[in-house]
Amino acid sequence: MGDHGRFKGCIGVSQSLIQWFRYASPQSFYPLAGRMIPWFWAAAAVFGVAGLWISFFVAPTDAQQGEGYRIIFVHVPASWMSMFIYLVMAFWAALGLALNTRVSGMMAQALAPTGALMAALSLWTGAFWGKPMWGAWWVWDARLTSELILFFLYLGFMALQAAIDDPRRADKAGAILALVGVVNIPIIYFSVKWWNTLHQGSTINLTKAPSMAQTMLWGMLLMALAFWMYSIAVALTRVRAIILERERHTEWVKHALE
Amino acid sequence: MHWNSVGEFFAMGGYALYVWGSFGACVLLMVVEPLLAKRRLNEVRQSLRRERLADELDHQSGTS
Amino acid sequence: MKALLATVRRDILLALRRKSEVLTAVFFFVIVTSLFPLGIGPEPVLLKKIAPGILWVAALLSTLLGLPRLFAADHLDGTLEQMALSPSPLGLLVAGKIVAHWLLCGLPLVLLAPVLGLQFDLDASALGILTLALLLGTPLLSLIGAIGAALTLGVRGGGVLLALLVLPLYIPALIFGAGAVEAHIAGLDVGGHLSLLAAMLALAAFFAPWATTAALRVALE
Amino acid sequence: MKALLATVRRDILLALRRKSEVLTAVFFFVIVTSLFPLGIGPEPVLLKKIAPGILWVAALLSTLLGLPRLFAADHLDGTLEQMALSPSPLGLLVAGKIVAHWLLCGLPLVLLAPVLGLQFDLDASALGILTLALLLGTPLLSLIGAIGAALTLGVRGGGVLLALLVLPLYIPALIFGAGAVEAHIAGLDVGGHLSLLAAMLALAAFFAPWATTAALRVALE
Amino acid sequence: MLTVSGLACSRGERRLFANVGFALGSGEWLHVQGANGAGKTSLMRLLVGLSPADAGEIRWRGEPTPSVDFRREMIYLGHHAAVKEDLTPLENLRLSAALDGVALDERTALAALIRLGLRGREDLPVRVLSAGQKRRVLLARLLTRPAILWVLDEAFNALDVGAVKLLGDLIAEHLAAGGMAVLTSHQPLPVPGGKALVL
Amino acid sequence: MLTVSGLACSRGERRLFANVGFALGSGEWLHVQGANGAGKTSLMRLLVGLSPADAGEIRWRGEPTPSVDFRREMIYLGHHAAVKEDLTPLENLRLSAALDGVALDERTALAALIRLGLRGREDLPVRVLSAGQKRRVLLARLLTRPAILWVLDEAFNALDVGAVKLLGDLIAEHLAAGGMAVLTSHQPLPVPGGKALVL
Ligand code: HEM
Ligand SMILES: Nc1ncnc2c1ncn2[C@@H]1O[C@H](COP(=O)(O)OP(=O)(O)OP(=O)(O)O)[C@@H](O)[C@H]1O
Ligand SMILES: Nc1ncnc2c1ncn2[C@@H]1O[C@H](COP(=O)(O)OP(=O)(O)OP(=O)(O)O)[C@@H](O)[C@H]1O
Ligand SMILES: [Mg+2]
Ligand SMILES: [Mg+2]
Repeated sequence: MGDHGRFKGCIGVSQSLIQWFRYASPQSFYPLAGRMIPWFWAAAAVFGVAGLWISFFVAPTDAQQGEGYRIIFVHVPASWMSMFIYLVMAFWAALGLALNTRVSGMMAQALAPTGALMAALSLWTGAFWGKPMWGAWWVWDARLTSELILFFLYLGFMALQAAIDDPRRADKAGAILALVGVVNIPIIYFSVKWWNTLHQGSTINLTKAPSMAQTMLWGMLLMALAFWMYSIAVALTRVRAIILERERHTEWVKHALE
Repeated sequence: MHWNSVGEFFAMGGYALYVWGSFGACVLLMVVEPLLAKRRLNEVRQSLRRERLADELDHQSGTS
Repeated sequence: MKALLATVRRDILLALRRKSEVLTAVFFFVIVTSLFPLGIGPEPVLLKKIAPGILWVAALLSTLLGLPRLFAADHLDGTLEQMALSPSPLGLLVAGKIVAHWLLCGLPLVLLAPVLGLQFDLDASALGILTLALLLGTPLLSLIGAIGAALTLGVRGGGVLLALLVLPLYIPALIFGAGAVEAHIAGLDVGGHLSLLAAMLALAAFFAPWATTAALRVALE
Repeated sequence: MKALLATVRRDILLALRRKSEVLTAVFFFVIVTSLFPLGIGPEPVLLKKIAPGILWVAALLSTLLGLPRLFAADHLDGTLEQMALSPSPLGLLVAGKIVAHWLLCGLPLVLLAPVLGLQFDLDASALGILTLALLLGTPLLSLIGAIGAALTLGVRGGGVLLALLVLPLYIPALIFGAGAVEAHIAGLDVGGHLSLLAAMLALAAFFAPWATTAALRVALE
Repeated sequence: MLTVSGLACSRGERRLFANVGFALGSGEWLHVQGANGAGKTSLMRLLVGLSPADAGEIRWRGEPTPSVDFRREMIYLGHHAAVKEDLTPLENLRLSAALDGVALDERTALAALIRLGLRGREDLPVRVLSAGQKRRVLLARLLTRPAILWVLDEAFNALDVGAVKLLGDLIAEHLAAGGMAVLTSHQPLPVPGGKALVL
Repeated sequence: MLTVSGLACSRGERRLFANVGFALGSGEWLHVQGANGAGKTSLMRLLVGLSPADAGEIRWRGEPTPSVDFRREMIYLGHHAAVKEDLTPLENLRLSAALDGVALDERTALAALIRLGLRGREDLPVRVLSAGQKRRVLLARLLTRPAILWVLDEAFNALDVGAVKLLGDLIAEHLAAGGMAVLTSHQPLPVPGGKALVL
């Protein structure tokens, strides 16, 4: 019987969450985002400076790769963010489909370009790493390929949305695509396990002790945090623009400009 | 601190092209993207202001 | 269920009425596979090596080629509207269309692949694996393709946008499908590849009709 | 002549209005070229060997993919009827449409091919020959494709029948185009290949608009 | 049985209509009127559930609409021909019945086509038929698919004088048998009675 | 100026009409009448040269027809909308003028659209317009493309009352200025005079 009560409580919580999402109107979100942006920029700057400091001045030279390995400090954060942003985008998309909230579609649309940028950076820095390490800019390795697919998924998402004028329809179509594309994320993540490839295996592992120098690990984590904060800040800026574009004919927008 | 000179720092142990190519691309894109986002926001605001001005003008000429 | 069968029957009847349609999808498959030897030159060892890849890519492209027409005709002439308003659930009708698509575009490829593989000098057991992999893979292609076709329905940029959306999603099928045959030729176990294909197929069979139906409703709005 | 330019302008405007269209034709090219390494496996020596063939086949297929839309839209909404009745000669308008098609679907491939070739590890001079061959070859593809598109206009089985008609005619372009690059890599002279391509182009530029116009008139009857 | 209240619809930034409400009982019909672009087609699409309304509700026998019952008891014929150009009129009719899960034997289908004046055209592909004949093939569905509510968007378009009269009779019969109809048309309709809704 | 004699047309094994003949001079118009499927559209397509006749001849200013002069001086608007759904009405109008080799400045084009009641829709893609508005975009070509002979197949379809009257006026003006017209319609036409041809 006690379980029953807890179950009810759960329902209550999830219902109020649903209510919250439903009423998370663009109108209230717009100023909120405006107030949060500077904080995220500040956090991005702090983490970024600290991370760069460690990457260049604290982390030691690698025994095998010399100084070339320092690319890791941008490559890994960019790769992580490219996958993570996709998951967040898909989350918002699913929410939009399920609850028909207006903000979710805008969030998904705002995240896509940043995600695409991260995927592009992952590819670019990976290529610049691959040339000295493997002797080729590009190989048709499973992880590289699935990351390329991720990049194409982002582009596809943006192209699909650009091709549909009605924003409501664009949101829904984009959401379905985003959800379908989620299958790619585990493929990228586990590709190093499933195929024996050229690409590095996981160095960070929850169950095993990290196989990497402590300082390197710290540098990577700080840079990842910086990338994370950066992504939030840019996405929020973009979502504000999207809110205004889509809601330009409502009353509140006319007053929100002061 | 294991760099003996600025030159050594920029040489990156012979990996300058690759290291700076990567970091440079990151910095470049991560500067350009926020600027683009900001410009998009400013453009909407600008056009909204223009619209409101036009509305006001309409209103004035309508009542006078 | 009766509505599903009715849709399958209807789509097959329509395809047969346009006689050439079924045959030409197959011809496309044949022609693409035979273009490569032309482009690459006639070295038997080389050709044998690339055969599974080429056959799979050709299967993928010829499926892709027919996809834009999957819903477009029904959309243009208003039949899709009527389907959405029909008392039979739209999901069922959509499933019927996907089944018909596979019967018309997928199955012939499966049946033809061994013959074409023979041209590339593959041996009997490799041909068996190839056929099995295609048998699991082509329905997957139809299912994923249907989602893409529904998403790009009536959208500017149509067919090519469809390719952009769908091809990345086809890549896993391609890797495991061609991989199975290559693994077999290399003397490795193919069970893993095939069961992954089967798992993807099960997943897609479960979700694709749903996603397609949702996308169609959006397109009709 | 003014009408020709107007057609080119109109088709480009239409394509740009559908933003994604131009970009996605190119993406298709990129994706197809990257599918093969996936299907075939990542052996650099093997890949380098088949690179010219793959790039050419990809160019051919991505041209083919856009062909059904060359006249179909204009036909469906009645614009083609209006063109046939226009005081400007239909041949000129058709030539304009072919030029626009090449600018939108052919030229980007030519520009992109060197970049993709780089991925397959081709060296600079081979890339030069590849680009030159594509520069001669892609207009040829557009010209021949236009005839096919006109012949299959409004015909049952459309797109796939088109592929069936056009691909065989593309084969000479494929053989000499890919052959030029392969000859160069093998250290042979490429002049013969390229001048044959140029001759075919001249021939097609002369006859294709005429044949296309005739086929369109038949389709409109 | 059909009650609509507070319906609103906007396209782009343009509000087409707001607060549209009406009720239809058995034997009644509604004539939706308005200039080109007034929003008649948009209203019909909301009614049948093809696109979502900005506000308002539509109830059928008291239930909110996109219900299976509603879909079974309603038939919507729009601007589109909704016939397969490659099939014959007879095949078109039978296949669309099969999709709707309705049994339709050849005799009934043929009788419907003949009633609509397509005698001698049953076996031609629809592609070669004239504009008016294509519409008639579509209209034959009114006879073969039992429905209570008929929603017809400009059904009188492209029909000749005889066919206009015939369709008018069909609608009148349907109403007399207790059916309902929502119609649009720019011409005066040959059906007596009817409420008007001007957009 | 337009003389037609002994025209015959068959579709499949069906003879639609034979021995059709008429002559149109400046200021005259012809109303082609007939039930659905009688062959009106087929006749129009023969007239303008889109399909060949089985027998008979068509002369324009005494010359046999598909001549460049004829194409320049004739305009045909058929069942099809013949407008690009992705372009705006204004772009549609200007581009089709450019294809015809006719100069058309923005002002004239805009004036034509406004005359046809498309004010405020000049910048929307045609795709979102209503059925009647699409027809109006097509009809605007009558104002921007100078022609002597107007061949209009069911041009009054899908138009509302105001637009029907407007098109009637346009035709009357055109005739008064010495033009000619061949029209089909199942409704009575709001144009005075006119010869009738019943198929
Ligand atoms: C274009 C080429 C490349 C791409 C697309 C790429 C992609 C990725 C992705 C998606 C991840 C994150 C996945 C995860 O954390 O499990 C990652 C991580 C990583 N990559 Fe790459 N990579 C490329 C080239 C390289 C090269 C050349 C190297 C080094 C020789 C490299 C070394 C690493 C390392 C060490 C990690 C961290 C793995 C971990 O800590 O889990 N990558 N890469
Ligand atoms: N994105 C948009 N922006 C502005 N207006 C739009 C948009 N989309 C559609 N419209 C307008 O909405 C209206 C849709 O009208 P609808 O098709 O319902 O008209 P209708 O009453 O059926 O007309 P008709 O008699 O011509 O068939 C048109 O006036 C059209 O111009
Ligand atoms: N292959 C064929 N075999 C038999 N009859 C055919 C064939 N092709 C066309 N027809 C008939 O030819 C006629 C073509 O008519 P057309 O389109 O000219 O009619 P219309 O007078 O314009 O009619 P509407 O008023 O409906 O537009 C139709 O009756 C059609 O059934
Ligand atoms: Mg309408
Ligand atoms: Mg007609």
